[in-house]
Amino acid sequence: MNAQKITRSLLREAGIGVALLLLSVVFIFFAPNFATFANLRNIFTQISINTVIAIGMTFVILLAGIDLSVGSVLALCAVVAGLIISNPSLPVGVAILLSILSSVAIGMVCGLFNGFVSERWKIASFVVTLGMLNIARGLALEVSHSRTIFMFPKAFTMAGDLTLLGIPFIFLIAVTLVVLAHFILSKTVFGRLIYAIGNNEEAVRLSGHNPMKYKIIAFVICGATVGIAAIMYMMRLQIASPILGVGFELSAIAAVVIGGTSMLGGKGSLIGTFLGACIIGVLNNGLLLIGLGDFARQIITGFIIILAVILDTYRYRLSKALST
Amino acid sequence: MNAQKITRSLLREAGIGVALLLLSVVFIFFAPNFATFANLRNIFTQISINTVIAIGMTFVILLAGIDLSVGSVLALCAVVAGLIISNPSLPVGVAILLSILSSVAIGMVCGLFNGFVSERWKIASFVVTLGMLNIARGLALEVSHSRTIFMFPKAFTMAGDLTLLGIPFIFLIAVTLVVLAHFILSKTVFGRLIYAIGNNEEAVRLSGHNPMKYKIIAFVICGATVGIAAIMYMMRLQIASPILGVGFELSAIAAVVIGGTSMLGGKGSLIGTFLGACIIGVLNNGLLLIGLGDFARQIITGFIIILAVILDTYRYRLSKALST
Amino acid sequence: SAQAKKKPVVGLVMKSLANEFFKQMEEGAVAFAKKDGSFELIPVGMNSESDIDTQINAMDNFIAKKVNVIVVAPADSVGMVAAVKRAVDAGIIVVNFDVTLNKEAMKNAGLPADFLFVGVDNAEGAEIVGDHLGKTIGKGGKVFIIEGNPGADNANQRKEGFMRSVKKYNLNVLSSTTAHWETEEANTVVTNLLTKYPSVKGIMCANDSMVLGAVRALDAAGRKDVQVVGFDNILPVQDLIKRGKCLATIDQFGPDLASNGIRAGLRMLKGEKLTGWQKTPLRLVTKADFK
Amino acid sequence: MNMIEFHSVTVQFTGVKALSQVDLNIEKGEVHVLVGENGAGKSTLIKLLSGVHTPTEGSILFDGHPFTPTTPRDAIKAGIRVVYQELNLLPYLSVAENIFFERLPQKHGLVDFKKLYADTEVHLQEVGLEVSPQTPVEHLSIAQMQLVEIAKALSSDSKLVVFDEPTASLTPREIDRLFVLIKNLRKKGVTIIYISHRLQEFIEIGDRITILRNGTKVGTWGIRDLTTDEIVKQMIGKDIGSGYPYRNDVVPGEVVLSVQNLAYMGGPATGVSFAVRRGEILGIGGLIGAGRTETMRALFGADPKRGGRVLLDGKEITIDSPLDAVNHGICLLTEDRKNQGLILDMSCAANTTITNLRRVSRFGILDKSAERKVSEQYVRELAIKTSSIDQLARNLSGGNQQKIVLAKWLFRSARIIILDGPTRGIDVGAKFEIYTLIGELAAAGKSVIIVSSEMPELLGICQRILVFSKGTLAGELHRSEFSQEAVLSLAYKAYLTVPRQTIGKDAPQ
Ligand SMILES: Nc1ncnc2c1ncn2[C@@H]1O[C@H](COP(=O)(O)OP(=O)(O)OP(=O)(O)O)[C@@H](O)[C@H]1O
Ligand SMILES: Nc1ncnc2c1ncn2[C@@H]1O[C@H](COP(=O)(O)OP(=O)(O)OP(=O)(O)O)[C@@H](O)[C@H]1O
Ligand SMILES: [Mg+2]
Ligand SMILES: [Mg+2]
Repeated sequence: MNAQKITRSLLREAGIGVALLLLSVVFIFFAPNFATFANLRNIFTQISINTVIAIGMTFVILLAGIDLSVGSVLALCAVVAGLIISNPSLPVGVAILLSILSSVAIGMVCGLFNGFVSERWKIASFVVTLGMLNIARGLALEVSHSRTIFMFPKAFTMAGDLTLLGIPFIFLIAVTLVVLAHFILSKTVFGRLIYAIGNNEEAVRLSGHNPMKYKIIAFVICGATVGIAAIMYMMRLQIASPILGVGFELSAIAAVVIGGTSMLGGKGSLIGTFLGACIIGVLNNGLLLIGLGDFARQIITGFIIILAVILDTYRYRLSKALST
Repeated sequence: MNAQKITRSLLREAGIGVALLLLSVVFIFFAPNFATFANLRNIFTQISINTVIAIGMTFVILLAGIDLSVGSVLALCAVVAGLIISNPSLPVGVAILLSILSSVAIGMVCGLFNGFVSERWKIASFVVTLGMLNIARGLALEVSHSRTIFMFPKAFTMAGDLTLLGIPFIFLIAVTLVVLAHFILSKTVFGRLIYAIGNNEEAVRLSGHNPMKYKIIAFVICGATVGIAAIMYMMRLQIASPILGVGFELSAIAAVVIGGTSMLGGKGSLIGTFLGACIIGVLNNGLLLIGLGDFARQIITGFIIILAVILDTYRYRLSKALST
Repeated sequence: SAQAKKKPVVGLVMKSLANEFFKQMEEGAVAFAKKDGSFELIPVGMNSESDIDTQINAMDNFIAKKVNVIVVAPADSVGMVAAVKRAVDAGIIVVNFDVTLNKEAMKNAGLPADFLFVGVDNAEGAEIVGDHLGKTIGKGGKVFIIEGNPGADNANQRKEGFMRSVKKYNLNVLSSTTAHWETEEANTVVTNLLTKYPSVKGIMCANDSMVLGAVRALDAAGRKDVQVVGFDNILPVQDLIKRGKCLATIDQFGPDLASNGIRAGLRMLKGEKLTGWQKTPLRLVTKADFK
Repeated sequence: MNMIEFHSVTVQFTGVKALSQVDLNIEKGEVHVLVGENGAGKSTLIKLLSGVHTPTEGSILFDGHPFTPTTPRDAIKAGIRVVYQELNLLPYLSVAENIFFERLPQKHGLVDFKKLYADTEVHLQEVGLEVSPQTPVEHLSIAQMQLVEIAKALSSDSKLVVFDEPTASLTPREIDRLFVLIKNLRKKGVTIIYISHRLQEFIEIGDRITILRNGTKVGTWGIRDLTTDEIVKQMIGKDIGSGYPYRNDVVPGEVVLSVQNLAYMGGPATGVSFAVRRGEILGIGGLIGAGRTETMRALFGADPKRGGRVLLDGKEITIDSPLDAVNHGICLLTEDRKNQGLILDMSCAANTTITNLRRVSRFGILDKSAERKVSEQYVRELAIKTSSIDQLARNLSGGNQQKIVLAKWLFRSARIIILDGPTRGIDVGAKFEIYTLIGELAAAGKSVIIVSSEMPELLGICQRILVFSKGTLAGELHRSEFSQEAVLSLAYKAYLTVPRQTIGKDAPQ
């Protein structure tokens, strides 16, 4: 009974996992060095940042919203954090702590702005976050004078290369956040309300809750994950540049949607989002290892994204076929 | 009675028009040369292409879909049309006709793919068109060997500089298409069904219609407008480049959404879309003329987009204030 | 003020100011305008490097504004030609800098073949730094080329320059892949390529932003035996060169580039006739420069 | 002692005065019945209590204190629970979460799912809904959803519970159970406002009755101070004949549609077989979840079939989509008007003509004046109460929305008309009109199939009744054999032969 339930719920959420599996199998055969430990570690590192942003994006999309500003806000967070951390007049420990806090705080403030404005005036979050996309990018360029910031303390950059049992530290952060957020969404009252509002906001309102509050919080959460992602980025690349993050919103939304979350809200899961991010990462990695030309790679990427999601629609049949 | 009705319906659709008006007034005072005839002509030219793409996008968004591939498809259409039109072995007339036809046809085929795949397997159009974004871009680069194509016949490029009573030819095309599409959406059975499906697809299906058909057609229409926009682009810039159109999807969607069309479908108008495109065009032009720094310009652009839409929410109060 | 109005107006059409290379260039131009004081400068940047559209709009807006001189760094060597022709027809002096307009397109549009161009030879720069890499890793060395945006002119020219070095030193190009000028993408691409081709000895990046990503990829893989070269000489890369993590880059004296163009424009405004390619200097930057 | 006092309350919408100078006292601990024609203002009155609407004029006292709720939260805090006429559930969430999501049981800050499901079981049993607490609500039928709404309202302690047409889609079994619950609540001193169009029902349960007409109060009486005829007369301002307008003069002709072993997905594989004749009014009875709706939807092509054949005029036809069905002259009025019947944010006119746009267009271009004419005609014929035909369907009262759905199918003028719960939420006067209309359709040679949970209605107007039980056809009754008992015993037939299951699709309802 219970085992059956778990399988069923896994297949419901993890339909896209089948696509991921198939893709991996193909690459194991055709992409040299794909199935090496070192390469696996690379993939882990490469999907970490997108995964973290996609976590926040999942909250927003579950509420039928969208956040286009994540890439720009990431740049703004990184630039400010970079200026703080590379400030030689601060003690290293203080600088690191302060930069992490300020990055998360800036992300949250931007999220608050997005959430508050779109809820207060009932404006499509597409427009508000499009505005924020411009505002945050402009600010990031202004603050940094469009210079790349570098020379971070060793104690900080070390973290970027840190591994635990061979698993990159930043991937561990990402996985921890996935687990935490999955837990919040599936087990807490807050999480259930997120789903409820995404399902039928009017019904929630009639039941005496204030959907506005939760929607704003979702944007703030999204901002916070962006702030964290900015720090991870800085650990990984040891720079902070105002032009980074262009197009990140598309990757993050893609991870969420490929993972099965409906853009109309109320339906979806974080496990799906994580698998979506994995698909994108594995695809980028595997196709490069196969050694295709740039253009062919781009074309094939397009087809595989579509195929993966088509495959997902056949998961019921597939799950039956696999179980017999 | 009737005049009252018209005013009311204009204010309903054209709430964003008030924002456009205010913006223009500000620029007339603060942006040197803004209110010159030459500049007005520039604005017309500059908004034409976005307007045409946004027309097709309006159909798709009214059906709660999205088309992220417009920019890439535009490049693909342009590149193929460019290869045909610059082919010296074809008679000029034939080359021009053939290139226009093929551009529109390619746009429609891409749209058909988007529509068919997303409807046949009930996949989020976000994912399908994200795939197409990659596919079309890759194809465009492949087909053109990533070279910019030029040397178009005089007869063709002339059209780019053509004006009628001082109004640029390509703007006339855009306006004609706006009027035509507005007519289709507001006066025909097809348009009525588009709105109905966007509102409640299930109810329409149960009323004995085939929503799938209409949804696919909407994507094909969107592709056709992209094909037309590609030709307009070639007239204007006298080149066809595989890297053009990056980010066009965002501008087109922005025009639609700023114009008041809901991303959840069923609500909106083409007049709104047109005004949305105008806002974006006037904003870009006016801020440039004021002569602000780039970053400040970007920040202000962000704020004004948000403000314009906030203003729109006050249109009822505004309309009252204006009428007394 | 009335006095300011009499000063000639110079419109500067830049590429993306988000790129620090162009930002420095713009700052150089602004500083020059301030010091010189004889003209009014209106600089305009774009949203991204491939944003031809905004550039054309900016050109048209300058024409509408009837500025005296336009100094332009084209985002597309062909796409900008028509707009330049419009400006020239409107009686505006146009100086082409940084990226040269396409000769064939100019001919086609009716612009003279010896139309003034102020700028460096990108191919030559790439060749210089490529040669330095070739010398360092030796004949037959295995390399990656990390390209700029496919379709972008300077990307094409730099690749062409690299290929000349490749030929000279008989280098073995394992992969030539784009990272769209971006740090993050370069990091991902190089990381993955290292997995595929562990035997690589050198990496040629078409700009310095990508060097940053490539060097981090080598760090993460614990590779100290791979030499990286870049282009643009941005500060963080100078730091990397000092620390021996990057072999060399090319300095195009960015801050002076736009000012050189403006100077040429002002001279033409006074009636001088300038034509052809006014090459601006290039310099190889290596660790030796920081001793 | 009064629980609620309305003092000359007026509610003005754009174009409509929904309530005008209404004074009303609800005593503590009584069951107060509120009746009136469709659009009389009953739901509006209720929504004043829950903070959905605010009075344009007048004031409300709750428990002796001024009461000005601005959000539903204020009302809930004050101890007021409302079962709204239109369902407001969360389709993708489970039954349990729907019932409890305002105050999910928690343990260490987390949702205590164990307790949640256990508590839900109790409430489901109370209302007689036997589905698993974990079932997503989107899988339930309208009637089952209605029960979830009721369970939700009853799951918390409150001072005042309002039922706005809770029984519109329930069968006698659930209704009886609901009445037991209401009586228990009253014993505990809870005040109840009960809105319904079913006379027998509210006479059984109510203490006092208030009649609204056109937004004004006609009066308040003790429930036994008025006869049913008087109530109807006060409600609609005129007498209507008692009983049903059964057309003796219509004799069914040849078989038009015949269905053989039609089985729906998830139902028994053998399916059902039946035939409908020209000019016949065929009733379909059964308990909730008996598979009536599912069978009709399969027939209409709204859902995929599991198997079976459909013959029209003796020739086999394939129906894979509603489009096919409509093209063959078959139409279906769905039971869920809000999600499947109406386009809420479009006008009455657009909703009416959507089934037959060809008739109001030329060369694909809409003829708006023809559309006006059609729409106005139905507004007149069905006495639809709306400020104009341009009014959004969303802004109509529940009963009037139902009339729009009916109008849209009448406009299609199909040969075979399947009506699933056609009079849900429609007032007594209008019901009579609708029965008359159905009689006229039959007389004109159309075949009408009526699925209904309101037994008197089936017994009143049908020539023949098919009774479904657990997805199969339990039996057929001709007019001479009609009786409540006969229908009920057939309805229970399939459930009596197998042991009762507590969870799953086959659970008896
Ligand atoms: N939001 C609104 N905007 C405009 N008119 C409205 C709105 N809500 C209700 N009305 C109108 O107010 C009137 C009263 O509606 P109400 O829903 O209270 O009727 P009701 O008595 O509940 O009828 P029914 O028995 O059909 O449910 C109707 O004419 C309706 O069209
Ligand atoms: N345990 C259950 N889980 C999910 N769905 C159920 C369950 N029991 C019944 N159903 C649903 O009940 C419905 C079958 O009843 P259907 O609506 O066809 O019956 P009906 O006779 O028309 O009754 P109703 O009066 O409810 O409309 C189907 O939608 C079926 O999916
Ligand atoms: Mg009502
Ligand atoms: Mg039913």
